[in-house]
Amino acid sequence: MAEMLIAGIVWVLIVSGAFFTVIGAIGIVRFPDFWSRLHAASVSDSAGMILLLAGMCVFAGWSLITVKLIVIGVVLFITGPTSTHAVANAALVSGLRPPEGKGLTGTEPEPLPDPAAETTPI
Amino acid sequence: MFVLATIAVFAAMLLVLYRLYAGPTLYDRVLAVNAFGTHTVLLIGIMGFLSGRPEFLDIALLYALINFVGTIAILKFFRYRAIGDVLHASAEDEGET
Amino acid sequence: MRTIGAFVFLIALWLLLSGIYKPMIIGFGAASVLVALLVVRRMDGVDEDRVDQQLDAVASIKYFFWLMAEIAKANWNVTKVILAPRMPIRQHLFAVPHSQKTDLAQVVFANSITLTPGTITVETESDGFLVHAVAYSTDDRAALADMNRRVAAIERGGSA
Amino acid sequence: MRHHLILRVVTKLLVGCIILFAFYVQFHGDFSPGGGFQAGVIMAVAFILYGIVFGLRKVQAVFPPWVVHKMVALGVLIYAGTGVVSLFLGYGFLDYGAFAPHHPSHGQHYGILAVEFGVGVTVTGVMVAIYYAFAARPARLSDEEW
Repeated sequence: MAEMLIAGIVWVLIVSGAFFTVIGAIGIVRFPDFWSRLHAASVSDSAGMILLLAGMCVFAGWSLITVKLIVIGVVLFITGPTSTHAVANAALVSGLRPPEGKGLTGTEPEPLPDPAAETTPI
Repeated sequence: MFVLATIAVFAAMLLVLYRLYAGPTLYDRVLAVNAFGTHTVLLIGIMGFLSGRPEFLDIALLYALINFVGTIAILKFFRYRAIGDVLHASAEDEGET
Repeated sequence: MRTIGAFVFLIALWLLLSGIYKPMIIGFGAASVLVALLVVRRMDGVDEDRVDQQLDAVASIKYFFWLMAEIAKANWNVTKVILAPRMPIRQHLFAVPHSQKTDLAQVVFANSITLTPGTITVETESDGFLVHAVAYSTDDRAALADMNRRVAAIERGGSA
Repeated sequence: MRHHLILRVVTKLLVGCIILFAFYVQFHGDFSPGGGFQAGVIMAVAFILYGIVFGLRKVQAVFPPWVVHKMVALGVLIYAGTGVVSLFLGYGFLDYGAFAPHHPSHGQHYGILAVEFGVGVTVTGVMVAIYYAFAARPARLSDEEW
């Protein structure tokens, strides 16, 4: 009975994690501009990663493998948002600005000392 | 179940690769590389379970670290065209405090 | 005190990672932890930029679970945006004030904003963060102010 | 320096853990995938991350170039020294049986540990030296260029 329950939990966690991972990737392809793509990447970074690792943890049971999975989770939990922030920050500094939604004006940051580079496709 | 997850992560990686190929700006590409790295970490973990050799997790952890450092290095290089000290950059940083 | 805390943390990390409890390996572990601490101390001396751990443990754990719930909700919202045929995007870049005192708590707040899909910290300044939202509504400001209060509460000596 | 607040704090938190992870890979080379080469690369990654975020001058104050250059040679010395010691004990070059005559497998173990340690030291030194060499290249940044 308990085994069935654990198997069910693992199944739900892994499948939903896989679902969110794919959703994030679809968002990365589908969204129209860079700034919205950042948010799509953040979906698979947070939900997909947490759910998949949690599923693997429950599957492995109490062992050192679980500990390693948790360590990987913590590392991704810290570095994931940090690198997202770094990409966004670099894009902002290089002069890329998000298109504002209808009726909104962005709080334009004061012009940075850097010569705002053209975002030429590389 | 793990097979399903493997297929899903593979599909996600292919989609991200499309963005890496098409992404109009440099930052789209860096974003795609970073997402690809996260997916690789997950894939290594899942494959470890699938093949019954969970000691691959060490490699997954290593890959997560390298992915982070690589992203930061690429960003810094394309910002300053150098990975060391840049004179006007450090002056700017210390001026802000 | 801080060094002792770091030592205990690192040696626990070693024991958990290693899984081999022979005296020789544990000895190597202790030596490695000492070397790692030495290097980190040198780094602290060079950049004079210490990260002081001033977070309340119990409050942090409570905050973590609250954050998980927030991430789940935000994920669902962004998933709806991604899957909607017309993609109701309403992007906005706005400033969010923060009231944490220490650097570490500010980073926790900034990374929490980034972790919840839908909002990303773009720039950190001394008086506030610049946050980008993909589907902006006026609720976002209230939600972030709430998060700001909760992060300020996990600082040691904060109100909670 | 408010601009890179998140990067600086996260780097500070991670560097110690990365160094410990490098040692873990170093000393568990014969139980799980890993060994001297990988450990050296991870160790170098810790310093490279620090150098990227805080600047070359600060990482060179932590880990001076002369130490790096000595480490490159020291690793090779440890490696070759292991072989020469076994030679002096009356065995072949790098014949690990020399270190525990009654337990050849234990001798193997000790010998491999020593050799791997030498490899790790050299790889750390070489990787960090390569990073220093690249990072010390002056940035010729002209406004027209990008």
